[in-house]
Amino acid sequence: MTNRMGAWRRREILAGLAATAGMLAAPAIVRAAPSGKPVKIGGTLSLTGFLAQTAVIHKIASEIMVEEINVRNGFLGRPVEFVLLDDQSKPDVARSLYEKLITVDKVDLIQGPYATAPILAAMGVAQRYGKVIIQNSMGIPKMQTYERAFPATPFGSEPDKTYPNVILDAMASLPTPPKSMVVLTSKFPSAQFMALGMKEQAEKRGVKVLMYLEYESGNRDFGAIAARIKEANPDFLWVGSLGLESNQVLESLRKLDYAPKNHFHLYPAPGPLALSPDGNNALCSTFLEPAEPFMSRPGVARIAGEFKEKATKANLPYTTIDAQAAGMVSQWQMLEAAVNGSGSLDDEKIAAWLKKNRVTTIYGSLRFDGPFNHGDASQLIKQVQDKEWRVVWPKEFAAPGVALKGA
Amino acid sequence: MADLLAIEGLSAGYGRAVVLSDVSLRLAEGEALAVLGRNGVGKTTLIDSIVGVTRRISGSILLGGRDIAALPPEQRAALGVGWVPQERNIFRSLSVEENITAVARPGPWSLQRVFDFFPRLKERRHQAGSSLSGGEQQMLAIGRALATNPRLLLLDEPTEGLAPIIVEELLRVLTALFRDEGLTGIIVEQQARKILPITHRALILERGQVVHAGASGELLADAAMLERHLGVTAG
Amino acid sequence: MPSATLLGQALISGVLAGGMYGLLALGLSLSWGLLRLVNLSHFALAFLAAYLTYELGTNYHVAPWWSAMLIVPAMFAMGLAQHWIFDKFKVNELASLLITFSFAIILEVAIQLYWTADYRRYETHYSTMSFKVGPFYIPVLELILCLVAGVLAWGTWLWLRKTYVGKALRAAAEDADIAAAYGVDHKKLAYLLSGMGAAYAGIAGTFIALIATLAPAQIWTWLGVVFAVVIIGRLGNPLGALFAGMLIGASESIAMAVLSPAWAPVVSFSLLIVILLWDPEWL
Amino acid sequence: MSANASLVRRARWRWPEALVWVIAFGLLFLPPGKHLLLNEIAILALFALSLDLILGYAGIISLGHAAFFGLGAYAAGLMCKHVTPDPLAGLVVATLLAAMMGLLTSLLVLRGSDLTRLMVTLGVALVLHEIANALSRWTGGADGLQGMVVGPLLGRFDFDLYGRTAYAYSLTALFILFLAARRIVHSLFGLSLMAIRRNRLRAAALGVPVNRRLVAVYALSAAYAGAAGALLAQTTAYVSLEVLEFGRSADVLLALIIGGAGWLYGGLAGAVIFKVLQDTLSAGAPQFWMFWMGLFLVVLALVGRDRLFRLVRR
Repeated sequence: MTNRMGAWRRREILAGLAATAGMLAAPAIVRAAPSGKPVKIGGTLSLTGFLAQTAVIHKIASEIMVEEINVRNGFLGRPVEFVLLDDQSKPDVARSLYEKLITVDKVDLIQGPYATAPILAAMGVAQRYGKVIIQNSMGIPKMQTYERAFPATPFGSEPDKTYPNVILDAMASLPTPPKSMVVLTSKFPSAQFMALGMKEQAEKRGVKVLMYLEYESGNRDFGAIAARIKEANPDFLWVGSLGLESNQVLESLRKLDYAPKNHFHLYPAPGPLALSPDGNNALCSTFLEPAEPFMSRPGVARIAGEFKEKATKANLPYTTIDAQAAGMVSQWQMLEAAVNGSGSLDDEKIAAWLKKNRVTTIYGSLRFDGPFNHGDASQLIKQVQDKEWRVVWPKEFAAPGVALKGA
Repeated sequence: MADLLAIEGLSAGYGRAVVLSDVSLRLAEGEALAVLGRNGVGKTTLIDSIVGVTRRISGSILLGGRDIAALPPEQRAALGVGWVPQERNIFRSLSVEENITAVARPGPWSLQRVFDFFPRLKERRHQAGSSLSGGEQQMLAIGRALATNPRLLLLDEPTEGLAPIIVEELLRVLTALFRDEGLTGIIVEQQARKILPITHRALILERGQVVHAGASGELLADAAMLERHLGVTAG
Repeated sequence: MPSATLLGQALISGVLAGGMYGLLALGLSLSWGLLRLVNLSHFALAFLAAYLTYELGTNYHVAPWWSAMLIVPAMFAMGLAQHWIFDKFKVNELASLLITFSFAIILEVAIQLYWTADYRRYETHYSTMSFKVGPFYIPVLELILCLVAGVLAWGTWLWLRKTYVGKALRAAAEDADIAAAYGVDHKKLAYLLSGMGAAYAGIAGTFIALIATLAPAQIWTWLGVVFAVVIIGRLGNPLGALFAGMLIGASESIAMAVLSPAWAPVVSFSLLIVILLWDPEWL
Repeated sequence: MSANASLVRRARWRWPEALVWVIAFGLLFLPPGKHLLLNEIAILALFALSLDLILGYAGIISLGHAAFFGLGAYAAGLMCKHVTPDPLAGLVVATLLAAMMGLLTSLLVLRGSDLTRLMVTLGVALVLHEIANALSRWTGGADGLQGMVVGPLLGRFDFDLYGRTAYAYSLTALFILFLAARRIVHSLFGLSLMAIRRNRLRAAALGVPVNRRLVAVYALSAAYAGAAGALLAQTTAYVSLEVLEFGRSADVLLALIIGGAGWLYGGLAGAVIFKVLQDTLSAGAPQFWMFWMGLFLVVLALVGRDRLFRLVRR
């Protein structure tokens, strides 16, 4: 009963968006605007329910990308129309909506939803109908067993082995490298998966794991957990958190007059953590931030600007583009490249093209020919410094003058 | 003296059923009236109609000259109708004292006076209503009704289901109330011979209608009448 | 085995967290126990109050205690309005579930419409303040919450015990027809109680704004545990609600400290089922 | 004898009833496109029918009927994955398991007052939800049960992409179970349930074994809910924790209330109205359609209050 009781879905169609965007952009375009019957692309996001705050971000990213694609050449010269439905943060609803999109709305292509569970549900449907599905937030690559499913985020095929080592490398670079750690994680599968990997890699590299704790997602009170952490007093606290859980943990710790020495958070809500008084020096996983060197990548500065504008208009409290929003951007960039590259709306051809070619997305150049269609891992670490997220590791991704800060 | 209660042509019932038809009666201030009759003749319905928990079909009920027939029960209570229901209906989750004070209104019957009148209740003032014996519950029901300081006290089969020794005690209480205190009231009873000595006048109902009305003393002496309407044998 | 300090600290934080359960349960328990209306929109009202506190605090720099002066009476009025509907349409227990559920949905949509689905956090410098007693830390805000909840619960309990209105309400809750025949005007009292319940939701909302980060879907997070608290504390018993809240808070916290934190969600309902098995007439 | 005569009279088929089923089966021949929705309606109808058996005929309100639905769904899913892909075998096993669970929990549920029941049903569903979450090795936890490949129906009809087979399967199951339910409520057993619902003490005084009857109907209702869950799992080849969530219990209660409890067709009518409303409202009022749904429910509850009254006056 941690989330909503109603089980009704809201549907939202962004029809007409394409046409409007085309008209506004028309004078600037020398090339003919896309014309003909629109290409319909269906997808769901969690517009309501406990993941709703993520959907707001993804929806804005999608709107930006659909506009951009239509200003360019659309898909094969035809305008793109995004049919977006609300899965209410429920995989079951996502599953039936994808069936509806494919069989009733007869969309040409689909886009993946957000979060592992809805993705898995949608992937099952995609598999039954042979559709290509691109997703940006499934943290357990080995579950992506469908040959036409592609990741839009560079997790790599074994992030539970590779990413903990990135983190441990960063920790080892500190003047006083941590010797002990506490792993605290939500039982949410993708967080738990990474937490187990973290524990294993840390033990392998001789960092003592003092405590490994799991809590249920939707946990209301972190007081007792905070007391256990404080008592263990680790050099490094690793939290496999989602959403607000990290804020809650840190606040509970502060009430015990305790600040963790070094602390890492897996999938927190970026805004609240950065702005929280407890967030200083918090570490977090990322793939991209709106700073150098990323802003020099083609299109990133423009997209980040548009995102800020739209997010402000939508009355969002945190308007900076982040890795999450970028995931959706990457999803659209991949689909655009694959459709126009293969010159086809046929799922088989699109899938074959993606397996053979690299795509330059907001995350850089991605490939999809490794295990589970994953390519190279490029998970980074960012840190809250002066209420803002800055990429601090690996060093080559850090903006000039920014460095990892330790306890 | 003016009549405190005047009922004219009252017909009433529950839901679709009509139980009382065209009943009229008058009750002067300070008078006690016994309502007698076999089971199911409408005695309780008469009481309930005055209280206001039946469906009235026609007729008027005047209390102190004011027609209360259309008022909801709580307003009738405020105007002075006090009720001791057949099932007693003690508030089980309230203590003895709370049962009384929850409904008390200012007047001569203060909590203290009720306790003086029923010393047993005083002893048990802090116990829950649910813990009382049948006799104690009846005392509490009466005490609770008195605490509302009614102008008219309605008692619905007060002796029903009580042990003989308790009945005797109860009758002493009723005698004190209606003979010594001069309360105005209506007592519905099965045991005619027990109640007639206490009341001034009596009324016999049969199939929802009044078949006899007269002085209690005369009725008590009229063995044939008692036998005919109530099946009470001499003795 | 965890140390005594850890156990004590867990107990303290659990009891204090339970204060919030108790505070939320208070209004719910009153209307369920004394009016036989199950008010699912209680949580939505609390969140509305929390969002209003956030809005006033963040955009107009009104301190929460001043906002409460405005919001709590407004909530009282909302309670009256809600009860007008219940009264007008003679809503019973089952229908009240359905109607208040719908109210809650409507309020949730309204909140999402105005404040978006994104997280809202009312940052104050005192939200994480605490002081030290021996080896234990006591968070100030939660302590104040518990004191407020305690005063409200105790005051309401006294009010129900000692005043004419309170006793009349209890009598009417047990048997409305009989109480009416003794002159208890149940309708007016019901309005008063509904207003009070909503006002309590408003007070809880003020604290939610200070303690929690707000998102519309979180309206439902408290539902299960607070329902359990209401039942364990016995319907219509304000002190029971508070104690049950603290009991569950403490049990959850101890379970998290001694066993695994993942056990916490089952604690409340396991406790409830055990109590009902032990005494099926508990209600 | 007169009781029997009235039973026979009430159990007689009338033509509108037959028409309902002819139309329902006739929809099978609709061009593809609506069968997925129809399948969902049939499953919700069966689920609501199951709730009607206890609410409408025995007066037990449940806030946790999803417990049995979810159990059936997981049982069918695990059967398919680990034992046999045959859907009928899965359906039977899921139904039986849910019935057993019903028997077991009836001991808990039948104690105490109506309010206690409300909470106990809610609690049982919640505890089951936590168990399913904890056993993530088998259930897939929050990610849902993956990798179900359901075999063809009766060994020959494959589940097609547009849901026609699924609808035929669910509708047939609904029809057969409906006939059984109809038979049961119009039997002396059903009559004794009605007597219990009206006045438990009087029924007991008349010699009706009240508790045994309630246990029996509770288990029956659980079995029906389990069957509905199994149908959902099999026709969608997917099970997630949502099958056990409170939202599902609330939905089915809403559907039944919309249709009216205590006449068997209420669940069916409610399921149709609920799903169609959900489908059209969400398409017609994109941004905040839930607001309209809430408003509709308020109006329904207020205007249709007599129907609600009937349920609670026991």
